[in-house]
Formats: sequence, C-alpha cells, structure tokens
Amino acid sequence: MALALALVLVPLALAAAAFALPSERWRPWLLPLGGAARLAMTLVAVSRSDVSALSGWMRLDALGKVLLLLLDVLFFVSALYAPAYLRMRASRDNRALCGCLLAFLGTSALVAQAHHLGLLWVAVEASVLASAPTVYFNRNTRSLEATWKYLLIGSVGIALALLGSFFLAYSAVHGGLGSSLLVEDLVRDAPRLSPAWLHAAFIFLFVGYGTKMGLAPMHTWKPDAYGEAPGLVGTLLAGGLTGCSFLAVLRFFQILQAAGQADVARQMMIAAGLLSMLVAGGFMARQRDYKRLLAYSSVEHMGILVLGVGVGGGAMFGALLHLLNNGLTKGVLFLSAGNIHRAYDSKLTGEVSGALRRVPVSGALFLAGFFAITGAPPFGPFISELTILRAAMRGGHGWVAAGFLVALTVVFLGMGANVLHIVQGEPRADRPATGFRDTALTVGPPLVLLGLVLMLGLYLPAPLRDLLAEAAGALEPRS
Amino acid sequence: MPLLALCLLLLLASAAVALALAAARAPTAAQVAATAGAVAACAAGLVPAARSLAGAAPESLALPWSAPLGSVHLGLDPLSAFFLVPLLALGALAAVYGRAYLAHAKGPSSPAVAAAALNGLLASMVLVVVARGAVAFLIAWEAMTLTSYLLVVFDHHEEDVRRAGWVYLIAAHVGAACLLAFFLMLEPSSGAGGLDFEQLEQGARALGPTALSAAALLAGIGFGVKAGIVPLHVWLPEAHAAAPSHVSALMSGVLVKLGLYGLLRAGLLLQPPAAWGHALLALGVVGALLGILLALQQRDLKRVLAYSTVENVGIVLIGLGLCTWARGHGQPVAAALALTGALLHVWNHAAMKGLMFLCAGGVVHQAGTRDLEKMGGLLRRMPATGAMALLGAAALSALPPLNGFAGEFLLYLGLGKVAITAPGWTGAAAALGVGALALTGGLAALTFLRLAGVAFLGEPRSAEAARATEPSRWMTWPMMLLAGALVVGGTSPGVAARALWPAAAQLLGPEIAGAGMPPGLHPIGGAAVAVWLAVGLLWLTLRVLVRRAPKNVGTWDCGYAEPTPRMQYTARSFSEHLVSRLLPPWLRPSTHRPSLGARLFPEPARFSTESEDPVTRAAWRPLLATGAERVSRIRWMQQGQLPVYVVYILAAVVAALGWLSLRRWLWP
Amino acid sequence: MNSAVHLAAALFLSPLMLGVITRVKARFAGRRGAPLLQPYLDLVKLFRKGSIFSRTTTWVFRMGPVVGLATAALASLLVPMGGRAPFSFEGDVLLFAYLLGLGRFFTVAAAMDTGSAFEGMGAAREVTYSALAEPALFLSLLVLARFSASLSLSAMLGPGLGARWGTSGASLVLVVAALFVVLLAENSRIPVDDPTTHLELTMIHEVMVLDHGGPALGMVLLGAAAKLFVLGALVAHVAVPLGEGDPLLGWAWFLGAQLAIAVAVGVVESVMARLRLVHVPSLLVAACLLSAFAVVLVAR
Amino acid sequence: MSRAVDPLLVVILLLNFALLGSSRLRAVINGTAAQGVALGALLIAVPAELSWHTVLIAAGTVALKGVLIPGMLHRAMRDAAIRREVEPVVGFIPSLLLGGVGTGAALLFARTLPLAPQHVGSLLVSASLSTVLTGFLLLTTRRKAITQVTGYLILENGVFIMGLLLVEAMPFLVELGALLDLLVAIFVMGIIINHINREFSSLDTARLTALKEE
Repeated sequence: MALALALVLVPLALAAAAFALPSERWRPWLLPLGGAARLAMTLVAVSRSDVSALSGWMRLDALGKVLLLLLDVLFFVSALYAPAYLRMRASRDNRALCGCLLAFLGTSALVAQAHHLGLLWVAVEASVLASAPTVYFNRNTRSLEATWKYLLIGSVGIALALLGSFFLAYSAVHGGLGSSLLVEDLVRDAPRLSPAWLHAAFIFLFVGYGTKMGLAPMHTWKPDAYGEAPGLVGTLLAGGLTGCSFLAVLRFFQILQAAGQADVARQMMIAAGLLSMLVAGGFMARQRDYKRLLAYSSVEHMGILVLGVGVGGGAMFGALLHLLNNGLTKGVLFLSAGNIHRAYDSKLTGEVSGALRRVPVSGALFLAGFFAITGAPPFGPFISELTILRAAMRGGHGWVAAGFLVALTVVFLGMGANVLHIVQGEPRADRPATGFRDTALTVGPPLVLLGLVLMLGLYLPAPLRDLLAEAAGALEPRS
Repeated sequence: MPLLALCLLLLLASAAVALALAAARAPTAAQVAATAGAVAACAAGLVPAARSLAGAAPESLALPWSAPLGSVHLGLDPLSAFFLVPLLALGALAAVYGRAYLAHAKGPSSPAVAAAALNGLLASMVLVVVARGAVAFLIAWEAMTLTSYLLVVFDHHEEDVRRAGWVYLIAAHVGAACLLAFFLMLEPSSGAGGLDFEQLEQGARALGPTALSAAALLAGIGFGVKAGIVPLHVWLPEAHAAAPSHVSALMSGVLVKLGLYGLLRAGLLLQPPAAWGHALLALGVVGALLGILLALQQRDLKRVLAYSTVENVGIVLIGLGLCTWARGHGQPVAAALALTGALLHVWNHAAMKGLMFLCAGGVVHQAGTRDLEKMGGLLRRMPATGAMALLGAAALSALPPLNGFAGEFLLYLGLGKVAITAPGWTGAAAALGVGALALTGGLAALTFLRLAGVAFLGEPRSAEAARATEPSRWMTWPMMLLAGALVVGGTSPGVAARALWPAAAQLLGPEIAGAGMPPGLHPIGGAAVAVWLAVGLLWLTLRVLVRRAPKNVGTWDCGYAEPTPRMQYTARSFSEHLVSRLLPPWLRPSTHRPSLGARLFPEPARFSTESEDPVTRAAWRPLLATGAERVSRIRWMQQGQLPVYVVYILAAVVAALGWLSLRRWLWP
Repeated sequence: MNSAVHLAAALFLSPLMLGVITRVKARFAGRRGAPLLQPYLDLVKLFRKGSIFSRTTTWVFRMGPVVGLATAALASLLVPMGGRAPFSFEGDVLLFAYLLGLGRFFTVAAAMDTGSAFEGMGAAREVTYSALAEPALFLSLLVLARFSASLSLSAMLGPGLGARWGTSGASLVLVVAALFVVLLAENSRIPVDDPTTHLELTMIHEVMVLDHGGPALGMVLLGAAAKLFVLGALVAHVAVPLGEGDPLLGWAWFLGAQLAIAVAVGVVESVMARLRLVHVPSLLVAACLLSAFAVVLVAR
Repeated sequence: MSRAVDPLLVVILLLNFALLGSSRLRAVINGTAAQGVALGALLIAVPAELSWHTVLIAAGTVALKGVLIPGMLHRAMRDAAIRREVEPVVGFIPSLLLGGVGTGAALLFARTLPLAPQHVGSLLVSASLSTVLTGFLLLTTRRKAITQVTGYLILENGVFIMGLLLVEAMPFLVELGALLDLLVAIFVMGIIINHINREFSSLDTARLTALKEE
C-alpha cells in the first residue's frame, strides 16, 4: 500500500522541491536523486507480488512491472546525464525542466499501476502534461511551435481517448454490469460487455492513445517535439512516455481479448503498425535533421510494437521485449545525438560529419545505437524483432512479415545514410569545435544503456523472461 | 568441439583484451594481444577441423539460451570443417600481416580497434560455419557483416571508402532480410516448430513447389549477395578496394565463400531439383565472364583482384550447377567431379586470392597507391613480394604447375563428361560451358599478365613506385606461406582433393558418394612436378649457355635512344584492344571527354574515365534513386500545418469506423 | 623410350617445319630460298652467341624462353604422333592446352619485363588473341571427344577417327578449319601475324622477343618451332586420320602429314596478306563459331 | 431522463452549425459559451434523480465553460489586438455542408450502437459524435489560435455529452473528464497562447509552420 503510493508521491514531492529550490546549480542533482530513489523502490516493488493501493485502483501487475522497470532504468541513467548537460546549458532556466521531469516520473508510476480505466486516463494525461513544458526548454520560436503542436495534437488524442473510455464504460452499462471500471472486473465480466460499443471504444482509444504513442498517421507532433527538445527529454519521451501510452492500449486490448472481440483490434493494430513503419521509412529517406530522424525511428518502432501485439502468439512476448529494447536503444541514440549536437552546435546532417573524430565515444555510441535500432545482432532489438517476425510467419501473416522486412530495409537505408554521414569522415572546416568533449558523465549513461541493450541481445535474465512471459500471458486470449 | 569452443573463446577474449588495452591507451600492446589471440585461436580451431575432414564423427553442442528462440546449436561436420580450414589458416596469416600493415596507419581509425574487429570477424565467421540453427546462424551472419563493415571503413576519411562501405552495408542488409525470410519460411508450421536446421529440413519437405521456389529465390539472393553472384556482386569490388588489404584477403578468400557455404547448406535443406542446376550454371557462366571482363578494365589494383573474385565465384557456381544437374540426370561421376572441382577451387582460390591481396597490400603500403598506372618495376624493388605476386598471377590464370589448375581441371572434366555423353541440347550446353570456361581462362591470363606486368615489371611510372622497398618481414612471411601452399597445392592436388572428399561426400549423399572419390588428379600432380623439373633444367642450361653478359645496358626499344617509363604500355592500353573493339558499350568504362574548341581559346579540360560497375550504373543506381524519390514523396504529409495534422487524426478515426461498419455489413 | 622419341621429334624435327615453310614461300615468290636446314644453322649460331640483358629486366625476362621451351616440350609428350602419346590420361587435353598457356604467360611476362612500348604492345595482342583462340581450340577438341567418348588426346585422335569422316564429315571439316586457324594464330603466322620481319611492324609474337638475344633467343625460336610442331600434330591427326598398324608406318605417315601442314602454312602465307589488326579478332571469333557449330552438329 | 434533454441537444446541434457559419471571432466565442451553458443544463436534465453532487458539477461546468474560458478568450483577443475575422481555410458554406454531412453520418453510425433500456431513443450519442466532428472541423479549418482553442473546446463538449450517458452509473468518470479538460484548456493552452502571442505577436497559427519536411 505504502510502496504503491510512494512510487508516485516521492518523485512528485521531489518535483515540488525542484520548483521550490532556488539554486540553478544544485537543482539538477535532484534528478539522479529521484531516479535512484525510484529505481530502488521499483526493484523492491518488482520483486513483490502484491503491490496495490486505493482499494485496487492501483495495482502493480506484470505489465506494469515491465513498464516501470524500463522507465526507471531509463530515467535514472539519463538523470545521471542531466547535471553535466545542464551545466553546459547554464544560460537556460532549468527549473521547469527538472520539476516537470520529476513530475513525469511520478505520474508514470501512476500509469504503470492504474487498474481503473478513469485513473489510467488521468495518469496518461498527467504524464503528457507534465512532459509538455520540457519540450519548451530552449525557449525559442521553434521549440514553442513544437510545444504548441505537441500539446494541441496530444489534447485531441486525450479527448478521443476519453471518448473511447466513455464508450467502454457504456459497454459495461449496456451489458448490465455494475459501476466498476477496474480492469480485473472488466476482464472477468468481459463476455457480457456489448461488442458493438467495445469495438467502437477500441477505435477511439487506439486512435487517442496511438496519437500519444506516435503511430502514423497521428505521429505528426513527434518529429517536431523530439527535434526541438533536448536529447535528454527525447530519451524519456521516446523510451518512457510512449511506453505509458502503449501500456494504456494494452490494458484495453486485454479487455477485448478477454471478451473474445480482439479480431478487429488486431487487424487495426497490424495495419497501423505496418503503416507506421512504412511512413517512418519514407520520412527517413531524405531526412536532413538527425534528431527528427530519431523521432521517425520512434514512429517506426511504435509500429513494430502494435504490430507485434496485433500478430499475437509469440509476438506478444516479442513486443514487450521490444518495448524494453527500443526504449533503451532510443536512450543511447538520443543521448549520443545530444552530445553530437553540442559538439557541432547543429542538428542538420549536412553540417555534421566526422563525429568519430571529434567526439569518438559519442560517435561510436551513435553508430552502435543505429545498428542496434535497425535490428542488427547481437543487440536486443534483433531478438525481439525476430521473435515478432517469426510469430507473424507462423501465424500465417506471410505478407505482413514481408511488409515488415521491406519496411525495415527502407528504414535502414534512410537512417544509415544519415548516421554514417554524421559519424564518418572529417569534421567540416566551417563547423569549428564548440569545446564540447566526451566526458565520463556525458558518455557514461549512454554507454550503460548500450551495455543493457547488448545484454538483452545475448542473454535474457530468467526473472525478466518470466516477468515478460507473465505479462504476455495476460494479453493472450483465455483458453 | 571443445577445441572449437576454445577457439571462439580465445578470439572473443583477445578482442576484449585488445579493446581494453586500446581504451587504456596502449595501442601496440592491444594489437599484439589481438594478433596473438587470433593465431592461437586459429591453431586451436584447425585441429578439430582437420580431425573432422580426416573422418572423425560429426560433433554437436547445444548451449542453453534464455532468449525465446530456442537453444543455440553448434555442430562440426565435414562441410563445416571444409570451410573452417581456409578460414582459420588465412585468418591467422591475415592477423599477423594486419598487425604490421596497420601498425603505422595514419587514418582516423585505431589499429587496435581494427585488430579487435578482425578477431570479432574471425569469431563470427567460425560461428557462421558451425551454427546448426537459424538464429545462431543469423546472429553470426550479421555480426560478420558488421565487423567486416567496420574493417572496410577503416579509412573512412576518404569519400570512396565511405561510399564503398555504405554500398556493402546496403547489400548485406538486403541479403540478410532475404535470409531472415528464407529461414522463417522453412520453419515447420505444425507442431512446436523450431529453427534448428534439422527442423527446417523437415519444414522444407512440407512446402509446396511454389513456396519452395520462393524459398530458393530468397536463399539465392541472401547468400548470393555475400557470394558476389552477378548481378548482386556490386558491393564486392568497392568494399575489397576500400578495405585494408589483409581484410580484403580475408573477405575474398573466406567471407565471400561463406556465401557459397550458405548456398550449400540451403541446398542440403531444400534438396534442390535438377532443373535449378541450369539456373546456377547460367549464373555461373555469366558471373565468370562478366567478372573477368570487368577485371581486365580496372585501373585499381585491388579492384582487379576483386572482380576476379566475382569470376572465380562464377566458376565455382558452374561446378555447383553442373553437380545439381548431373545428380538429377543419373550422371554420378560428372556430379562428383564437378562438386569436387568446385570445392577444390574454393580452397585454391582462398590461397591464391589471399596471397594476391596480401601482395597488393605490400604494394599499397610501400608505394602508396592502388593505381596500376602509377606502378611498374616493383619486382626489382620488392623482389619477394613481386615474385609471389607473379606466382599468384599465374595461379589465378589457372596455369599448371600451380594449384589454380587443379580445381578447374576437375570442373572441365565434369563438364566434358556431360558434354560428350549427354544427348541433345544438354550436351551442347555443357560444351558451350566448356567454351565459356576456356574463354574465361584466356581472359584471366590477360588480366593477370596485365596486372603483374604493369605493376611489377618494366620501369616505375611514379616517384613513389621508384622508392618502394620490400615491406616488413611480418608481412612477407604470411605471403610466403601462402605461396608455398600454391606450389604444394599444384604438385599434390590429390592430397587436397582427398582431404575435402568427406565434405563433398556429405553434399553428394550416400548413393553417389558410395562409389568413391572420382579419380583424375593424380597425373596433374605428376605433370606439375615435370614442369618444375623441366623449367629448372632449362634454366640451368640457359645459365650455362649465357657466358658473358654486359652489365648496365638499356632496353633496345627498336633503337630509340632515350626510352622513358612514360612510353611503356599502360594498363589501359594493354586491354584497350579487347575493351574497345570487342565489348559492347555498356560494359566499357564510361568516359568523360572534354569538349574542345567551343570557345575561341581552348580552356583547361579534363579527360577522365570512370569504371563504375555497369550493373550498378544500369540497374541498381537508378533503382535506388527512383525508389528514394518515390518513397520520400510522402514528405508532403508533413507541411507544418497543424490543421492538416488534425485532419489525419480525423481520417484515422473515420477510416477505422468505416472499416468497422464495413466488416459488420460484410460479416454480420 | 616413346617419350624420348616424342621429345626428340618435337625439338629436333620442328625446325625443319620452319625450313619447309620458308622454302615454300620462297618458291611461290620465284626464289630458290634458304636451305631447308637453315633454322638449324640459326639455332646453332644463336646458342653460341653472347647475351645482353637490359638493366630493366629481371629473372622474369630469362624465364620467358625457358618456360616457353619447357612447356612446348612437355606438351609434345601428350600428343600422339606416330602412335599413342607416351602419357595419356583422361583430361590430358586440358593439360595440353594449359601448358601452352603457361608458356605464353611467361613469354608475355618476359616481354613486359623490358619496359619497352613495342614489346608491351605485342604482349597485349598476344594475350588478347590467344584468349579468343582458346574457346575455338576447346570446342573443336570437344567434337573429337564426343566421337571417342573420352577426354584423352590419344583416344580422341586415335584410330576411330577415320571412320567418322564417313559419318560426320561436315563437322570434322569445321573442326579442321577451326584448328588450322588456331594453329595460325597461336604460332603468329600470316594472316594473323608476319613472323619473317624482325621489325616492330611484326605485330605480335616477334615483337615480344625483340630484346632477347643469343641462347635465350635460340630457346625462343626452338620453343616456337616445337609449339608449331605439336599443334600441327593435332591438325594432322584430324585431317589425315591414321588407322591402326605398324609404328614405323605410323611415324612415316605422321611426318608426311606434318610436312603437308608445313606446306599448307607456307601456301597460306604466300597467297594471303596479313590481316589488318582490327580484323584478327573477327577471324578468331569465326573459328569459335565454326567449332561451336560443329559441336551443335554432333550433339544434336 | 427528463423530456428537456432532447430539445437541449437540438440546441447544441444548432449551436454547432452557428459556430461553423459565423464569421466574427466574438460570435464564435459567445457560441462556445452558450454551448457550455447548455451542457450545464443537460447535466441537470439527464439524471433521473438529482443529487447535490450533480448540481455542483453542473454549476462548475457552467462557470468554466460558459463564463471563465470565454472570458479568457475575449481578453486574449483584446490583448493581441488581432483582426476580428475568423479567417477560415475552408469557406463557411462548405463548412456548413461538411457539418451537415458529418451530423448525418453520426446519426447513421449511432444507430448501429445498441443503447441500454433507459437511454433508448435518446439523441445523446449522435449529438455527441456530431459535436466532436464539429470540433474537428473548427480545429482544422480555422486559422487563428483562438478559433482552434474554441474548436478544441467544442470537441471536448462532444466528449462531455457522451459522458452524460454515464452520469448515473459512473459519475466519477464524468467529473474527472470535465475537470481535467478544463485544466488542459485553461492552464496549458492559456499559457501557450500567451507565449505564442509574445513570440509571434499574432495569434495566427498559420505562421507556426517552421517545423516541417521540405
């Protein structure tokens, strides 16, 4: 009981402290502090089986544990990166950034634990709102525009998700069920839910939360927001926030699955997944801004996630594993891209080259991250993508698998041309060094993440595997 | 198997140690550690490989793996051992050579990291060969691509190198995607499935003919890319030219062959019908001819060698195609001959091309250029390297008494057997295959005489070439060992053929292999010895006959008093007659002629030729360009207009609701 | 014993063929001509002379004549002359062709070793034309192999061939024509090349050996003669098949046939002009096509 | 369910059309306010028995949607000194036509959704969907940030109407939705509009198109 609430409230308290603390210098250290505290609590919580609060409205199940683990590892590692980064950006006020990041951390635990559909919606909402000001960190017209788009499109998604939640609730009302909106109750009584309302509900929920995941064609805010936000924020948005929305989709999918009405949902998820991958590939082909490139990569991987869920079977496990892999790899990419951005003071591919020379470790990390995210072994994404692909083939989705492979190839081509241009060759003469150098605090965090990605590619610890299997099992149809 | 595991472990551990030492700013120690590890590992790995070829029972090993894709199965059978032998032998030599070659590299990359990457490449290639499951195979396959890519772009400050690396990466990625699809297609759809080769074999039996053809096509593309089968070869010359020479040697000698290994494994899985033999044969003939025709036009020393690899892969494919065809048509002897010849050629080519790339590396290292037109007279300046290069050139022209002849001899025999016994068009086709092979042989002689003659004979064409000296001992020793292999392989080809027979027998199956190894190579070894003896005898005779020879006289040159090196026949003019008279325009290098006389006074003008691969020029480049153009048309979606973005969301909702209604209407 | 006879024939009788050719050409020109044994005299003279080696050259330069002669001599052991060849095995025809290739390889390398523009030019042409002649040689031999169902020269050119003239005469005519073109091209005779002028105008073989002198040149000449002899033996056996019988009769027949070939070469050299260089490939391609046609004829 | 519900819904639908058709910013804002008041009234009309709880939410809704937000928008309009025209991307007549088609489609689609006995015959679902659609139309076809905010508010209103179906069974959900929407509208959009105003000295969002793929 206390733990469940503490997971949420401790970071929120630290967020309040961040807003109150006057020192620009010391405030960033609240981030690693909060990250470490939350990571410790999460590790305890993951090992327990009965973390819950508010009479079941909050409960940490296997799905939530997976998300929470990912979030906290990502947050902790990028929080270690934050102080060094913010010292470089001393001209910018970091109060909002630190406070909002910590607030996001708190609300994300709420997402992971929410088992009441209303609470879930509120929690996702709050996490989106908490993250919005961080996009505006740079305080210029471009970041303002990005924030405005992020917020407006996000709000439309929010509204649709709420509409979907209403539809779902009404399907319970129509089925003559009580007023409970707890996931457990709905799953238990799922066969009595009204199918027509359920389907319509899923459409609104999927589009709504899909907007926040950044699935095509609702992804339009993503390149703007990721492109203008600091790399640190990009990491948490791409790895963490998208995971929160994905979890929300999964919760509703779970109910549909229990009701035996998941067919439409699966078809839509496969379609949206493939569309996202192909669209992302198309945008990468001649992308000139490498942070936007990463945003499209995020769109692609959100597509892989929902495609995996849509395919089902072994792909469910693959999708959850891919959630971890993608999040961690995105961390490597955004943090190293942030370093490169600092070292060249440009995020246009045309102006940046020879990163392996100027910032060797960051350059190498960016390159390794590229290989990892495009599914090259021995990194984790290869295993999860192969699992999904295999399940697709075995499930009789041969054409889906073919589309998947084609999309991966297009993405590889688009991304590779940019990444290689950035890391290889000599720095351009008209891009003098900015004085940024690789230091332990700026390359250590992405290095740790890369190590984790590598580990997931070679060795899946048994507890983690069991956790993923349990989470995937919850999403399978009842036999 | 334990020794093989030790080999893998040693490679990975020494790579890790080297990286650690490199991070600790001890690059020399790192290089030495990596090299020592590679040599020890290769020695350890050669033992089980040799034992397996000597008839030891196949071994296997299953390692538990926590990933959801089953355990990792490794195994050693004669086919694996057959590819392990050149891999480990050439690997050790390349590692030793590479240390000296890169010791003073001034490029952007760290030699220590390259040494570690080389060990990683060796480890992944070993794993490719011993993997007995699709997952382990794919992981090793991709790791092989990545490590070799890192080595190819060692000099990535050069634009050409970057482009070559990118082309390589694209090709490898497309190939890997096909392989992924291939293996997943074969997984049995019934039961628990499984991606081990045994299960895939069962799965392949359950496939219908269309699916089987699709699977074969995927395997053909996937492995064909790596093997450099025309028209998928386009990455090969670029990457080989760009890579450091010991890496080129390893790639040409082994990595490319692993594509053939994949084809052979796929053949074991799919049990190809005889008709596919025609396709392989045709691909082989096209590859051999196109490869050599392009090789003889190149100015870049290493591109010549690389295109020759395309040619030789074509020759091996001719053998494989013939074997496939002959097996299905009751010609067991021809099948056995063709396969043995093809496999023998794989070994021989590994030694020959390995040697040639190492020699080329010596030249590049000492003369600082890959341009044939800037070389010349190197034999006098680097006698050991030059002599070995000439030896390699002769071997690559498939001339006795060297090893290159033996494999082609068996291939000719196999083709000839079919040509003289098979009725009708098949016989004629085989005969034309013989003709094509003969033409290829003649053109190979032209190519390598051009290479050896222009680079090593005559007078130096540049100051750098004139200053070149013999490279370090650590570079010449590996070459000498390979040169020794060329000679021994030429004089005792039967030994090599017997050694690889278990692998051939495994591929042929018991019905054909039961009849025993086809005879035929014995006289070749004897002839080789006779050639050495005759040449030696006449050489001594000439020594005796030449009594007095004045020193320090120039070349007569038809009486021209002051011949200069610039008057020598150039590499371009050497092949000019053939290229400009006999080749169709699309096979020729594209030339950019200066336009003269357009203005009143002549302006500075440049004449240049560009030997971009014709297949790239005609097919892949336009294809990729149009593809990128088409694909990026989608960018109009993102115009920055927020209202439009909201329309997308609305459209998504409407489309989904529409689909829902449609579904309900269609399937109430 | 048989080997010694073959070697002796190739090395000691071959210059006679050169003498005959020269004599025939002289007669056509209305001159008496040099003595038939003149090539022998030349050889003796050369072997007794001193040598000059350019400072540009290396051991490769001396290797040219050596390997050229050695391979021609060894090739003679694979060709049937009066009877079966001393060495014959399945596939010896390949060894035969590639031995000649080896000789060519080093002759050409030796030419390039001088660093002379002329010799480089000759070298380039030599390899270009021989590459084009290669398929013609192989395809022609395959026709014979198909008749004898064997890939051994002794079997292919053995006694069975005579009967085939009755059944498959058309393809054998094609084969003889193709092989004769190969013979002319490989030995740099007119119409491919003019061997008599020791000038840069002689475009192929002779220009390659411009820098050789003394014993080395002697070896070159002897090697070239031996090559003409062994290739001539091929043509002789196809054109005038020998039945089984007495070895002595066989040798007499064989030497007669070789002389006839020498005369034929001489006649061709006398009545034809050297082709323009750019037309030489057409001739060789035509030979390839002839032999390919022959293959199709017999395989049909 | 009271008999006043359907007339109120008709009022809301008519307001939708009025919003699509009005050319003056002031009118748009006032229309939004009117719709907010109507929603408050609906909230009281829908439940079978009235509780203090519901009345409180209704009062809050009227205060926020009917008074506070329109007031803020009026102020923003005055401060920014912008032109008072709506400046549509799609003209008024086409907007109205689209709105009509949308309302028709919403009616059709709503018929496929089965209703619980107590709601049978109600216009709630179709009114909700049609209002959501109107919101979308306003969001996408109007150029100024202020009109986009009002469009978004209309969209929210549509969602809110849907929530009325649940007001008896799960009142919590409705409150939550209503209140948090307002949070979005007031705090975040208010702040952003302020910033946009400062940075671009105009509330024309057509200028916010620097971030794009060219």
